[in-house]
Amino acid sequence: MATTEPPEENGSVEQAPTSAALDRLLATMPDAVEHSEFQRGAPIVRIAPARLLEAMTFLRDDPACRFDLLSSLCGMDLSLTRTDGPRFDVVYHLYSVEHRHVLTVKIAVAEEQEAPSVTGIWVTANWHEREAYDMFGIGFAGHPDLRRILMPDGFDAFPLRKDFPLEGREKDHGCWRRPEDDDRYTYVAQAPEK
Amino acid sequence: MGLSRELQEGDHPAILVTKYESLFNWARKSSLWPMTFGLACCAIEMMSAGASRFDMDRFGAGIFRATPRQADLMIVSGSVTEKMAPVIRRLYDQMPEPKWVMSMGICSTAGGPFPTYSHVQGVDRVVPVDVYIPGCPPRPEALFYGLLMLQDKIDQMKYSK
Amino acid sequence: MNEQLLRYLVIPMAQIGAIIGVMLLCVMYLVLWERKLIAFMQVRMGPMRVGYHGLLQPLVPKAADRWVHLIAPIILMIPALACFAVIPFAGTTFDIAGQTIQPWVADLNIGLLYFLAISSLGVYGLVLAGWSSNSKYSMLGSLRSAAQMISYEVPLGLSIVAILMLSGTASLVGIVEAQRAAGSWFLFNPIYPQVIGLFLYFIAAVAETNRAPFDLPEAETELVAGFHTEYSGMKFAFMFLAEYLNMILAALIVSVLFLGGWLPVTFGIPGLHGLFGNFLPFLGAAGAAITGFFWLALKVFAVLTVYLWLRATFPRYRYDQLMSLGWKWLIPLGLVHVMVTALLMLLRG
Amino acid sequence: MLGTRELEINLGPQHPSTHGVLRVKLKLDGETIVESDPVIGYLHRGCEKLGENRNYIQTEVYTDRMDYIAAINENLVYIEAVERLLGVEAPPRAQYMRVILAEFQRIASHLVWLATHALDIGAMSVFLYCFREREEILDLIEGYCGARLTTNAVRTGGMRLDFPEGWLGSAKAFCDEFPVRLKEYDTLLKTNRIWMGRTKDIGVITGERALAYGLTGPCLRASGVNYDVRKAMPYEVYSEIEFDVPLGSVGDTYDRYLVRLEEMRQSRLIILQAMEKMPQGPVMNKVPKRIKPPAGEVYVVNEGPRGELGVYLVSDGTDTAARCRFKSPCFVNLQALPELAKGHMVADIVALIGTLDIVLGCIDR
Repeated sequence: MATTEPPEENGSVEQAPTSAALDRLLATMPDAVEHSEFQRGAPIVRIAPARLLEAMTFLRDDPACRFDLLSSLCGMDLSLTRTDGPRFDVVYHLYSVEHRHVLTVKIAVAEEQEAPSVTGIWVTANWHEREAYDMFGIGFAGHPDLRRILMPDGFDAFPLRKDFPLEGREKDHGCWRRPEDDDRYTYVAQAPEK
Repeated sequence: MGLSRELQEGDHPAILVTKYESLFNWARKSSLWPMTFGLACCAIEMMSAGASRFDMDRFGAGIFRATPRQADLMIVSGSVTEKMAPVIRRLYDQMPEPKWVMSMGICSTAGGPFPTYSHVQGVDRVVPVDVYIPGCPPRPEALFYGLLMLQDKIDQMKYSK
Repeated sequence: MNEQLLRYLVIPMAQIGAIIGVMLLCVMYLVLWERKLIAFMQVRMGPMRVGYHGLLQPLVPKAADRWVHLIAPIILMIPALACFAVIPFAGTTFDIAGQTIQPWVADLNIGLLYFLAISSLGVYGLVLAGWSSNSKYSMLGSLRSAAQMISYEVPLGLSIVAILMLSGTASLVGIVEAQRAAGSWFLFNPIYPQVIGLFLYFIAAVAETNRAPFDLPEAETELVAGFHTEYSGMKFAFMFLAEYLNMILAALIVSVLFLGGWLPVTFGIPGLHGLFGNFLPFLGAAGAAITGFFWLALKVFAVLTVYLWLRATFPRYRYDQLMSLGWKWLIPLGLVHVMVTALLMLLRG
Repeated sequence: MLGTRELEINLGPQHPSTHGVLRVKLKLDGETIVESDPVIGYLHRGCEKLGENRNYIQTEVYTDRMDYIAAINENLVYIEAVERLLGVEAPPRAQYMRVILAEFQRIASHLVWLATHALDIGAMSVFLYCFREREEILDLIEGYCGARLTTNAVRTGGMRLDFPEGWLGSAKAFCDEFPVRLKEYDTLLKTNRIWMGRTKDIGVITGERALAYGLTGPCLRASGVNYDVRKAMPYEVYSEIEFDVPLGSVGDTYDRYLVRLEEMRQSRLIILQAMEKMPQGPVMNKVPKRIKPPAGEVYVVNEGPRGELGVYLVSDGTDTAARCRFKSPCFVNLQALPELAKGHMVADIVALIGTLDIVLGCIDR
């Protein structure tokens, strides 16, 4: 059952934040929601990956929610903090132009497992998912053409993973300088008279 | 100015050759055609260097040619990434001799604030560079100072063996 | 040296050499003037330190067809220079050291036809340049420029037909004489002022020389540099000069056909016909020739300034808009213009 | 043997009108575009990876190298995210200062957009007029932050310093003569037949299709959808300033031109109102030296000149972020290019790249 964590106090005590969309979702499909909480006033809900497409279509089409803008979709590598559970999280930030409210949806994805692709629901997810694949290696089932978007095609690692070094490995940095570059016409390096 | 200096000891003895060289250097230095090659933030500073207030055209370097074939100065302005390096190499090879490269900004000079997996730590791993301009982004005046340094360098070019 | 050789070889050669020298110098300073004028219009200073020199480094792309790549700029350059033969630079012939020298190279009685034919040879140079550079951009650029040049020959021709009717002769010298006889420039011709003709010719000329709002073939923002993408060094310098020579040529033709060639500026005003006819009376005929040349140069300079002005202000037409403008607007306007000229000549004749 | 084949052409990473290092693979049938596939990543410097290896103060340096044309807006959205994580509020005067600087940056960004957009379509002089105005704004920004482009202007908990004296005077002077200059470009372009010919009915996109593509900012408002973060989720002091949000109708390049031009006028009004209402008082709140926000996550959204700028910050209690995600509007806007460009001509893709107002640093991060 969904456990709603009490919003933690952050200094200013104001009445507990509520989210109409979150309540609507909890009401209609309680079993899809694994966990929901409020972080600094913003509702966050974790959904079971199997029920994701169904929940997302509901969130977009239901008149009370009308989340027609997928503001951002990104991956997250939790290998350091959540060592027991699945390694990645895919985070969806939704926004409704009509009702002006926001919702963050999360699903947990194991390393070899594929997350369901929401390109069918919002077209904008196409490049976002390609970027998540490029940076983390999260596969998206049903994505039209899942290939690297930012890194060069020959790149074999996934840079935003925690175990990938910031400076990159030795073989990532090539050198294109050719020996004949140096014997260009002779420069007699005289100090320019001022 | 190259033309008016008298014969120093290091000069080539033949008067005619020196005059020929000076004339060529003077012609080349005063009509450096840069290639429009903006990569990142420094490109915006290069654009304002070309615009009205700073106006690179005063040094004769105003015409930004789009094709490497007709340019003789490549201003690498902005970060060079691993994915872009082979493209820069090909552009450099397509430029006709004599050609010069100005590395504008700390990103292209030595990697700048980005010690990351996809960033080339300095464009001199890709192409030979003549003038390095520090700054992030260097002000248009810094770009002109680099241009003048390059012109002094061209002035001393010797290619008559 | 016998008479014949001198008359038909030495003098024309000297004249040709003079014209080429002057014209190349003009091109150099036209480019400088362009950068300064456009800079002025854009609130900046333009080249201050030194004049501008062409590039001096030759280079050929690997896969290109070497010979065609080499010939193309030459094919572009030759018509541009050849057309100067028929331009009358001044009115009166004068003689130096016993030889009468005409201030034009050759006064062909089919001067205008010669000009039209030779100037449209430039299209071949463009197409060959584009094809031989073996790069997609150049090919696109050359196809565009070929279509543009051909489709703008027609309005060009129509505006010239009206002038032929008015002046009765195709020789450029004859046209200026006709304007002198008619008492005013063709632009302010009493029978039918050729304003539409000038408008038509000027737009077609701008399109013909790939300039200003119609500079599609070498629209650098789209096709990198159009047909001369793969050219650099001397060959590019040739193409660059050919383009500017064509510009000067178009300005010359506009001044000769519509603005009365070497006739002084005050020619149209009834009372002041011969006022500025001769600045240097003590030189006699030579003085008149020099003043005539001065007036012609002034008009050319004005027309070129309008050319450059267009470049600074107008955005660029898209390819299909360019074609529709040419076919749907300029050609019908040209036909109507020719008909109206004929009708008015008949009525007021 | 004779046959017609589509021409595959590369609007290469080095091209005068791709506003940086964008490569578009075009399939052409004659001059009309059959298919286009933008290739990005040529300026990917790994800012998000750096965000996870630098502390909260150092990461702000990377924000203004990402969207280098609207640096203050990026700084602002990142600092707001850190402030919301910390639960700190900037004092009122600092909030007004932030709004003034952000709106100046918006005008400067729209000027660069208009300059390059007009230059691509051929109007050379508009480029230089716009840059003349932008130089004056850069003087103001440099007057305050000390840098023209990489401003790093905002601090957690307020602003580092108050405006130097005389700054507000010169800001007011700029606002007074800006409308005259704006009319200059307008007369040059708005009723210019060639400009209308090149922009009307080019790249038309309807409201829902734009939302499906996740377009935000002027590209979305030009299609008639009224979504402006300054109105929808007011941050800083935008709730106390009246301004209206220009909306287009057809959603073509000409509408986007009109919307952005009107936005410049609105930004000027915002600046004038903010300068009047700015209260006296401190500009910096007490903030611990080493910023260590409590564990948690926050997704903050601001209205950048190109669209909705988002920062998703996840903190795990240490002084470096666990995840630092920058949502870039141009990344999303560029995704709509293939659909906008289908069926248009080669010359139009130049206008389309201009009207989407993309900045490659912002796309590739």
